Amino acid sequence: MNLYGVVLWLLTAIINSIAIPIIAWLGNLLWFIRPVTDFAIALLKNDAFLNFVVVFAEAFIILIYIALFIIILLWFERKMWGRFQDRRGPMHVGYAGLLQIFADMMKIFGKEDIIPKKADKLLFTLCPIIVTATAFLALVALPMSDGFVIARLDGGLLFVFAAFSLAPLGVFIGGWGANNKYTLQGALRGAAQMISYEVPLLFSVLGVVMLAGSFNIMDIVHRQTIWYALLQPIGLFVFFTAATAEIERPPFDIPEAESELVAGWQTEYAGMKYGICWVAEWIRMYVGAALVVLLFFGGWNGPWLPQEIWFQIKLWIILIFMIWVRQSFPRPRIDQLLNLGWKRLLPLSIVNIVLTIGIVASGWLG
Amino acid sequence: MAEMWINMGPQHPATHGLWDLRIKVDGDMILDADPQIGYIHRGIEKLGENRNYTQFIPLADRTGYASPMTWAILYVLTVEELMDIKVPPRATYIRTIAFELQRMASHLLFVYGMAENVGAMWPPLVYAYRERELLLDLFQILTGARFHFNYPRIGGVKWDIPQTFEAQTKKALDVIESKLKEYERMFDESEIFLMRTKGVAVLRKEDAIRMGVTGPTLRACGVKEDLRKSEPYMCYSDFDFGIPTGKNGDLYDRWVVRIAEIRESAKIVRQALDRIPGGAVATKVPAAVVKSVTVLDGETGYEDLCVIMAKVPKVIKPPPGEAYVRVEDSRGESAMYIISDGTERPYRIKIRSPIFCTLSALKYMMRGARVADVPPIMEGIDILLSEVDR
Amino acid sequence: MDVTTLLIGKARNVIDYFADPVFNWGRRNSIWMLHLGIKCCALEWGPFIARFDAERFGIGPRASPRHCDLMIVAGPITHKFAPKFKMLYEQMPEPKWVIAMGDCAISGGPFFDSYNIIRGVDKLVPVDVYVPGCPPRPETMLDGMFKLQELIKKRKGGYYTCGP
Amino acid sequence: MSAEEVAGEMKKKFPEADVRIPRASRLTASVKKEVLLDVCSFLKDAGFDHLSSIAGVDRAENFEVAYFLWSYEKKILVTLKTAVQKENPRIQSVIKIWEGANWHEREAYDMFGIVFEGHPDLRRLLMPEDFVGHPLRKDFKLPEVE
Repeated sequence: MNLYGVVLWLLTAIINSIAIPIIAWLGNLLWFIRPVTDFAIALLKNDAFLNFVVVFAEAFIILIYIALFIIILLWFERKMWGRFQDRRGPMHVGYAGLLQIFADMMKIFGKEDIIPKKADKLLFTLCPIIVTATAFLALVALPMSDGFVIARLDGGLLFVFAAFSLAPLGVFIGGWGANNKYTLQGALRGAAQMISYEVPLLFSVLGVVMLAGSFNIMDIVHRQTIWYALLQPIGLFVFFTAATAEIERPPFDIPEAESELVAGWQTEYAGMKYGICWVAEWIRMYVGAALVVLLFFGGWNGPWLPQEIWFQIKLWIILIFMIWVRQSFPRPRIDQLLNLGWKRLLPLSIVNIVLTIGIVASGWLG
Repeated sequence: MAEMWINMGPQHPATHGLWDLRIKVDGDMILDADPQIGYIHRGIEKLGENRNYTQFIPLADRTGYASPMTWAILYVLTVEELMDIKVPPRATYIRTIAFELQRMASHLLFVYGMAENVGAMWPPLVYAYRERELLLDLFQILTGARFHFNYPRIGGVKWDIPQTFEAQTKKALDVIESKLKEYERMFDESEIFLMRTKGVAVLRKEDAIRMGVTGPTLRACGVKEDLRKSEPYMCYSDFDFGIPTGKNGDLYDRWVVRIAEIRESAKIVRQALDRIPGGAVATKVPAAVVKSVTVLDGETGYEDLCVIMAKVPKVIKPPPGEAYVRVEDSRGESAMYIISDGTERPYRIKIRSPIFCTLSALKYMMRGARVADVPPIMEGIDILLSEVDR
Repeated sequence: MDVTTLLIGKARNVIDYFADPVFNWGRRNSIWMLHLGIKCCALEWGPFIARFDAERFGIGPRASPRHCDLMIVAGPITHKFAPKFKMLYEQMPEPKWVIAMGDCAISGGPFFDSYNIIRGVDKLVPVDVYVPGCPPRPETMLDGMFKLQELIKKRKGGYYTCGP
Repeated sequence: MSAEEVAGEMKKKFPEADVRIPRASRLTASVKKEVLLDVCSFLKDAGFDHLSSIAGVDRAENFEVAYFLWSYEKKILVTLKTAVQKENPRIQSVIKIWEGANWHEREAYDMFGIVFEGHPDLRRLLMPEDFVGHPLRKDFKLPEVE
């Protein structure tokens, strides 16, 4: 049971009972556009074209969903910060501050766009584009339910990771291109962090992949009769930590560490460029949390409720946990962070792989 | 990566006030540090030479904004030593209470700064401010201002403590002491905080003494030195309190010492509130020449005003001489050196700021540190640029 | 005046008529202030953010001048700092506002006759709102923020001033 | 060792010094600037570890540099004063004895123009580099306020 079926039904209903009759009526009314309408009706009855329309509609829906998601997440996160800090958070813009993020957006749209005189203009402009584009790219292979997925890739997991790990490249060229010492430091830290956390991130997933026997996220979710969080606690821990570092969220927001590097690699970005970077961070947060849900918490599997609702429930629990973590820990130093990555998480993930090989080979799980 | 100089400041999120710490880095390692100060140099010492003795009290408040009360008290203590005035015991007790409350407020500010500079620990940051507000409310009851109180007077204090003050203070102290446990849970049990602070910015005892470091930073190195004990001023000899010291002289010890000092201060305030004697809160300042007090004829209430506003004449002329008085501020030994030439204005006021000396020891603390350590190190000495620049 | 300029002017007026309320609504409800703590008044930001919760109105501190809309000058500007202060102001993207907080920033305050103080920050940068007090209480500061919001509400043609 | 004993030893060693004890545990000494370094190293050896402050004073006929020393063991505060002529004021730096004197001397140089010989890095500390004049001198007048 999922909402995707409903959406699909709605779409076919719209095409069959509204679009086709209207086009046919138009063709009858105006004889000179008759060939065009005939062609359109033929297209709409063609399965291949319909598939294309469906994928396009899906992508559109997911885009809208992500936009809404970020808006609600930002509001929610701010409200939660407020509660953690014994205050109220946004209150006065819209009901309970719900429109706060719109106000921020409007303001950022209207800001002057500064490119520093001595910056490398191309790289400086490219950075927000790369960071945001890769974040959106990861969404392509990220399913929400049996139906809601734009591309059903066999190597979906690898695709997500590939897209996910491109962003620090953007960070690096942006930080270098801004011609500022703080951005350069931030960019170097970003690069170091990327290299050292990519490895444990991928290794920790290998256990899941071995259990499921597939790189396809849909398959992984389908084969989770028991949550992999229970079978792979080490993997979950390593993955969660490494993912937090990968998406540069506090406490691992070392590339943009506010108290020492001003705003890290984002220091020189003004106006819309800063806004885009900002949005990208939250999309990446979505991707990270969604991966945790999909790989370790059974994805959209659950009784009674539609799949999408289950997915959202689990996703928000993970997000709340991430916000909680953000508020609880100070920021480690870069060398300590790298030590943690190479000397703790990497061995742990390797141990996890060995254990999983043992379990799989012994055939306990059938 | 090649070596390069980074300017941390004058505008930088980690600075309290304005200054420019130029650090030479090789990648992430700090090779050299060259602090540039003076960005908020107001010339208080020169201004003091152009104000009369009473007018300088507000300026003394503004010397160090995290602990204005201690600076104002230090100033009046110096002038009193210059003029050899005996202050009534009740006034001394009130001063001591205010002094220690100020120390607590200042150390809570340190908690805030530590949370911010170790890395965006927002909740304790806001909590520290929340608790500091309790103390500011107390000051508001006592003096009428949140800070920059203009409360101590030469020869006493401005007015007596209000009736509700004692009960409210005790309540606030209870709250703060219970919250201190919360802070300790939040910080001391956080593995990352320990990682960030233990063994960082170690200052050896000998270096600290050689560079003139004082206060909690010195005590964290293991030197049991506190002016409240070793040269008791006001009425500190009446109270029973401990001097917390550290062992290693690292960042964590500075944190522990300061948290312990908040507890000790609370202890002192409680004792002082219990034992506070009665009597006047201000004495008549002797041998002063009242030059030009404008009294409007028939203006009612002027006499009352004179009683309330401690009995200080408008113009004070201390005898020629000099005085150097030191107190244990929340940041260390702060001192004032006032030379009088017998006129109504000080001939010279020299302010010894504790952070000024601690800052010059920075290069010993920065040795082997990383860029990310700079904000916690700065906060570890409880930096306050307003005091340094004067 | 030729017809084209006239038409462009008219078109701008029309766009402004619809765009101004929207942009000004956004600007006045999302004021990010520069983290520039100069002196005592900066200490009152803490209660301003913690106890009086400025985030209710979308006001929050940001570290980099490039991200900020508002510079709160919380103390005296010395001759040593003045050039860098101007640079900071220039680094902020348009539209930007300045609040002179406290007596020192307004006129020099208790240090008015000092040899190193610039008497009034309005000698260096344009100031929109003056918040008096030494230091102003956080409530006063909030009031100053509301005054600034009213000021932003009245802003005309704001959309074009920010363009390249 | 009490203040009297320190005073006695100082008198013995530096007969020209004007040593007085204004009150308990306070000691004031005026010395010639030629013997300043000797006096300082003597005091340092006597246990005065802590250089509290260095204050310049613009007296009518000459500059005065006052050193405030504190001993952690003896609990005595020593005020050591020495006079410097106004024309081309130069004095020996005590930075080799108390390293903490560094910034104090830079400040005195900044505020009074007293040159400390042997100071490794004598630059202006508080005022901008291009500032003309020395603010705390008495002949430096505050700007007129309209």
